[in-house]
Amino acid sequence: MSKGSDEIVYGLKRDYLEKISSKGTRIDGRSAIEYRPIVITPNYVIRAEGSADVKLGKTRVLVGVKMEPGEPFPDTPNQGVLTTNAELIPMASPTFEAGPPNEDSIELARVVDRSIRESKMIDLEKLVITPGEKVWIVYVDIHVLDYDGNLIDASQFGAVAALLNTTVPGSRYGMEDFPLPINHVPVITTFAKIGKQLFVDPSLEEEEVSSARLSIATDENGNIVAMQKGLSGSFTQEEVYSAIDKSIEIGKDIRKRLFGR
Amino acid sequence: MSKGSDEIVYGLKRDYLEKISSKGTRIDGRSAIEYRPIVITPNYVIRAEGSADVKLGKTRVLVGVKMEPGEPFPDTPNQGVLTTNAELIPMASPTFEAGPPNEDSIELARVVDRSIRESKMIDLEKLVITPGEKVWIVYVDIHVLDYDGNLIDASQFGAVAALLNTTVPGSRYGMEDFPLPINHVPVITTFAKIGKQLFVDPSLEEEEVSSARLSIATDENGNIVAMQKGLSGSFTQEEVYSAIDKSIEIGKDIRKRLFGR
Amino acid sequence: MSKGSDEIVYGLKRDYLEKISSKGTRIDGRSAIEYRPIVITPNYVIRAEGSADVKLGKTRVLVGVKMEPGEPFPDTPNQGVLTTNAELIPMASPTFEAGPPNEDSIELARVVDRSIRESKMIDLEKLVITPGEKVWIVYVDIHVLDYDGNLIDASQFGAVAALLNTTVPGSRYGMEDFPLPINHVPVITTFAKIGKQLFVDPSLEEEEVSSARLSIATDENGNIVAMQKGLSGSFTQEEVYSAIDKSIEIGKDIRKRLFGR
Amino acid sequence: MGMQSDIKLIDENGLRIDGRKPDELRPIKIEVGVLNRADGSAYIEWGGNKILAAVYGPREAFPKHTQNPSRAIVNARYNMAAFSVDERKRPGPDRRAVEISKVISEALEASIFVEQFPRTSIDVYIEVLQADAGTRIAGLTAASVALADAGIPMKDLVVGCAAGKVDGKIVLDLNKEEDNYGEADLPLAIIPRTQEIVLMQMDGNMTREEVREAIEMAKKAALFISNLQKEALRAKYEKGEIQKTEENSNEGVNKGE
Amino acid sequence: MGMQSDIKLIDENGLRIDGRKPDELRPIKIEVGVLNRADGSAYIEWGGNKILAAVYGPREAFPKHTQNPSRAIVNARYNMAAFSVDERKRPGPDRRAVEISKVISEALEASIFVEQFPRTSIDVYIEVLQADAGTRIAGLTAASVALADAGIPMKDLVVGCAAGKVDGKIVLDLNKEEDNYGEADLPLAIIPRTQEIVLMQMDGNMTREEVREAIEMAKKAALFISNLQKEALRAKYEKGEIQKTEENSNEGVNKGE
Amino acid sequence: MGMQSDIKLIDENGLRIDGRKPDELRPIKIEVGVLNRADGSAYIEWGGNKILAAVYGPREAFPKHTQNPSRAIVNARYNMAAFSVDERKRPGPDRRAVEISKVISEALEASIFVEQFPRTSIDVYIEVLQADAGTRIAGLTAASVALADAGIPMKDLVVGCAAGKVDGKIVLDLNKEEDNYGEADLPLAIIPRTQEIVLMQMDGNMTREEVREAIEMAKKAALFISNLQKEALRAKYEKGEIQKTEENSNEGVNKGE
Repeated sequence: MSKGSDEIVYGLKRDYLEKISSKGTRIDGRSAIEYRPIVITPNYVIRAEGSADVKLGKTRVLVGVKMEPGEPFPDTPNQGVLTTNAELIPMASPTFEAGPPNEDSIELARVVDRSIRESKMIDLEKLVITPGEKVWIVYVDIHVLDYDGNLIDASQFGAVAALLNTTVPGSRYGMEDFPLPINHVPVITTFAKIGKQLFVDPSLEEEEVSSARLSIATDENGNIVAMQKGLSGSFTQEEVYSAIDKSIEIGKDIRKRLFGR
Repeated sequence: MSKGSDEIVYGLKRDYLEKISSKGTRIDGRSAIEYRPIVITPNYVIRAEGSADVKLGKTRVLVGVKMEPGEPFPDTPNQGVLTTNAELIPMASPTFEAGPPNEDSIELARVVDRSIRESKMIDLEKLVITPGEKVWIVYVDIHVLDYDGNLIDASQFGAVAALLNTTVPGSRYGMEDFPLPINHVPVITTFAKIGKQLFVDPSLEEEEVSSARLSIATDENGNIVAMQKGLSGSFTQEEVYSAIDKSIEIGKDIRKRLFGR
Repeated sequence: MSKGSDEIVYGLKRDYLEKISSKGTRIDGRSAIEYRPIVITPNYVIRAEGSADVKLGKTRVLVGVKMEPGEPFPDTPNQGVLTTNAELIPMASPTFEAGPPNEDSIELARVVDRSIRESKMIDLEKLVITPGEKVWIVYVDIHVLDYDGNLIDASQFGAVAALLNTTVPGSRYGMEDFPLPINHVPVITTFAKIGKQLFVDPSLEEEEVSSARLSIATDENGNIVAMQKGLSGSFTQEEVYSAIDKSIEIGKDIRKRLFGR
Repeated sequence: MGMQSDIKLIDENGLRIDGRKPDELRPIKIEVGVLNRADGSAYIEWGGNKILAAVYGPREAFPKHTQNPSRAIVNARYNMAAFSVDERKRPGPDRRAVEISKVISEALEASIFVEQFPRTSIDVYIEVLQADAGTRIAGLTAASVALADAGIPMKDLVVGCAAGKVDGKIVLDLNKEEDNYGEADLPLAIIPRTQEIVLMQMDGNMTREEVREAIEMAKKAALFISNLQKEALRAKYEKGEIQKTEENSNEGVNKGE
Repeated sequence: MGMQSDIKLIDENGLRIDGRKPDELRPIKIEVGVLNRADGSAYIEWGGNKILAAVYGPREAFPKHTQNPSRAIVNARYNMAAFSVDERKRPGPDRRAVEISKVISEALEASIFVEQFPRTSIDVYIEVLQADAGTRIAGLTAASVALADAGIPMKDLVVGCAAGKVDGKIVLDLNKEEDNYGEADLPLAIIPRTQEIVLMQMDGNMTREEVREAIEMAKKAALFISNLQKEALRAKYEKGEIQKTEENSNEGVNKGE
Repeated sequence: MGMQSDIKLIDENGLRIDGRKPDELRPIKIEVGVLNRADGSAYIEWGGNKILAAVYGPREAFPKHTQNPSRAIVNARYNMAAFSVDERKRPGPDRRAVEISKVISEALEASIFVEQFPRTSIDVYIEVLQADAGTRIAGLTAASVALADAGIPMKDLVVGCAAGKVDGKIVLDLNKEEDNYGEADLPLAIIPRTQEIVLMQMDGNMTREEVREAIEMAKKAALFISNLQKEALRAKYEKGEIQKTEENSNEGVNKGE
């Protein structure tokens, strides 16, 4: 979104960042595969069935999980329903506008959703109340509070942390409470391409000069469960393979460090 | 909404109105607590279950009540449902635009709604058809036809007059017709602040130069059931107390004069 | 929609077309009551219950019919439901915009719908599954692909062709498949007025200079089942009578030629 | 058109369900200048219809890209109040209202000298407060009067009427039952001076002879209603002159300057 | 207000359901400058409420036709996160949120020197992350601090509190149960320096004496909360000075240029 | 991905449910210049998919604030006709369509010399008339041809193919059953000249070796399809030359001037 900024300053910044990145250096001193500090506060919102406040550097995302009984999809009568939504509220950035989800927030929600869905993180079959009629709907709401880059990873970590802390509120509906049944723990790692280099966890100023983005979700078996390439630049095959290998390693580390799994 | 008008003319007008108002004088010769002529025609729309055409000076509002069976709210299974809507249609003013309700029409509807709801005007418990399943929905629709100031009072008077004349159309659904059960008769009185003076029932040109607005709904016991301060000006505590006292008196008079109660 | 085009070129074009039309001549050499070549490909979309691809000169419209069980209207509990929708997608013309239906697409859909509904083309009473509860909904979707004038006739021919080829997909819901029951075959003929002359099947450049439009739907008995005058010009009574007479003749020819009826 | 019923809409004496003869109009009353804020306005009662029309403009068209450099655009907006019909109508335009707004806009534009007001819009608001059958024509007829009240230059006042087919007979100005259970409805509007047709729609089923008969009947009635329009305008200006005089004399007294 | 229940909201000792005395506030905590992108921000915990406020501006108002040539426009947007309440709230503004946004905008504008910034907008975003009762006043109180943090010139920091009636008694700062089952609620906001009232709403049922008592009680509490606002701003600037120094010294080390 | 079923998707001979070998494409047919109004257009049949693509532009971007002073913006709009799928799709973009439109826009932009057309938009419309699996890649492949037909300068024609995992095996170009009941899908698009990847998504579950195998397989197929694109363009220009001559000779005969 360089449009609004001064084109000349932007050009100088890009030149500078491309120059240092060609040596593998980042403006904040991190290594190419180093995340900014991550601080997760689970159960931040006690009214939610599960929640997590995520600070990833200066990016901040709050994810809440609500659960309500509802109808299953006709083609999966014996499964609960997962629905993921992201709000890029104007509080978080001067470039975000109020209004219904746009392509950015929809992509964000769908990429996070796929990592959860395709890894089969939640055991949806244990969320049936009356087969074919009534199941638990799992609402994952991503509320972006402060945007300093890499919303995908921050949101996905938040969603995972919130789901891991979610209690199904059965008692509210005359049943019993129970912890949300979890099978797997997916982790997304996002790479930005600046010049010819790939860097994980891009900050906003890195995003602004990057040509392409690659997000890879892995599970605890080191399998790939979702990928999403973004922006109008391109990747070579080798870059993709290298990013995949790194994402498996980084995923393991993040999974252990943040989620103890 | 002075923006569109000529700033200089507006300034002169404001100076003039503030000058005369400092002496307690109004441009149309009314006293500070005097309403413009009020003409209410009940049952204006025979297709509605109740209706009233209200002329308040040159302001004109038509309020219609429709009633349909529907579901109660989960937390009030043994009560009918009241829902109030206001349309500031572009017919009524060059500044009104077609489209979904905006903040002005929403505030108008909600203030009128609160006066009815909080005074417990309608005996909602008598509007149950099948407890927990089916109740009467009372739709109060405010249709503003000509805007010359003080829409809140004109709309509220219209809503009250329409509800007092409403017949629940039971026969249309195989039950019996009966008059809408009424417990109380709330009346709203709105004050505008010009300079340091408060005037009831502001006309449009008074509204245009007023800094703040205060609407007070009272019931026949002289109790306060709703208040709403509007605009970006302020009131002193004494002004508020004085307005409350006046609203109780004026409310009594209006209630008797318009509704015979 | 001449607004966007060069006003002078437009004026010259109109003068030229009005001049030749005063002699009954058309820019593409057709007679006043001659359609452009019509090519209909039925069952173009096999996923639809019925469909037809219509080429009318350079205009192209694809119509698909989908059928799903649903609720009848309360006032016609023993009839299926017909619902017609038109999408003027931006692919078809530089003047079409993405978004919800506008007045042009709504008029198009409603005129086509009326020709089908008022001619009683579909035997809606044979589309009841459970009386008062469940009936077949017939969705006619008009997808305009290339706009070179006379969308009404192209769309109506497409709708008729698609419905004539529609199979009710009973087997998908545990019933039996059967052909959509057809009683009548309505045909719309549209006239454009240029200067003082009427021409059938106007091309886009004819539409651009025409002052008024008249669409007449007739059935196989030579009766009139729907009419719609369009644009801000006018017709004399004699012009209308003449158009009606021609539409009956042309309707017969089209009905035979395109639908074999 | 054409919901089935056993209702007999025309009796043995050839009279209709509301007692009218086949070519008889419902009562019509027109008032001019009934609103204060609008540049022009009119109110019509036509049978059970109660309809207001208001005109704003010519005023600068907004947003800018809608402006036409060579003429005014005419935007009519037909709207039904939520309580105007038996079953509450959700506020906001439905598909029917959008289509009616379009054909009314076009019919009004046919009579307005739009070339005199480039880049402007002439906005016409029609509010159906109580609906019987025939609201589009009644609204259009009132709108045309409101345009005159607003001083918009026109060739003539557009005016309309509907005719249709009920129990096999061509009748004028269908009421609600006739509209619901009849066999055809044909709303028509003309420019009286030239008798040109500027609005015509039809749905139902009629032979070509019946259509001709219906058009003739509706046109004849429209010409009659045209006189009601003009009388209403005359009445307004006569009353207006008197009122203006009164207001002037009041001004000194009440405004207390 | 006034859902029926058998819950006793005030006990025999005059204490409320959460143990507070009638004129006792819930715990309040305010932090300043909690967000990075916004021009100013504040966070408030008030009882069970967790609310963020952020300010952008003054910046050019967009779209252009919203600009006021003589002053800034103040747009507050009150929004509840989907998960902030017991039953999930569908994202996007409902009618309640629209009304609250309006009264907050007006209250904030009362204190801002809007004439200094013609053609601009001052955009205030209030996000309710967890809702207890009293979110509008808590949000407004935080928003005012965020405006100060953004350096917007104001007469004073707008501040508010609610009072109401519960079990027949006037009490301060209703909690969720009191809001649901009590008899009246009166949210109030003032400009402390002049004690002028800039926001006031009320629903329920009170005598005029009770209304006066409630206004007095809420005003007194607002003046107390005003000090919390100012302390929070002071703490930020003191901490800010320290942090800035640290950051400067870090810069050379980390950026590795 | 991954609805459960007992369907055997690969038989004992290693053949797929539609008889294809693991690395075999479905039949593909591309036509160029199939629409009259668009600046460029193409039609693709790919298995059971029937998809049209049209291009308008470069044209002045509207509304103005979307203009980029240094380059064209590329807006692809992927849309499914209501009748293109088994269960009728409500008209208008759903969330899936919005995401697909975004990744297609980005992939096309990667190849377009956008700097040559500042302040403009290049609008690409993809209409799925009949949907089998793989519509996004088929639509993108057609869109790229339509861009060429519109004369938009590009590095090369973007082209794509999907590969995935079915019954434990990596296979090319999943059909509908394989997409519904298979284990992974990986749509991929490249710029053939440089073999750079401009679109890649994946969902399901694959080891890193399987992902590599899928990418290799999809890339290889894309290079093959790239030739079909170019042949189609060639055919158009050859046919175009002939038709143009014919049209010219017809003109004198039919237009009767």
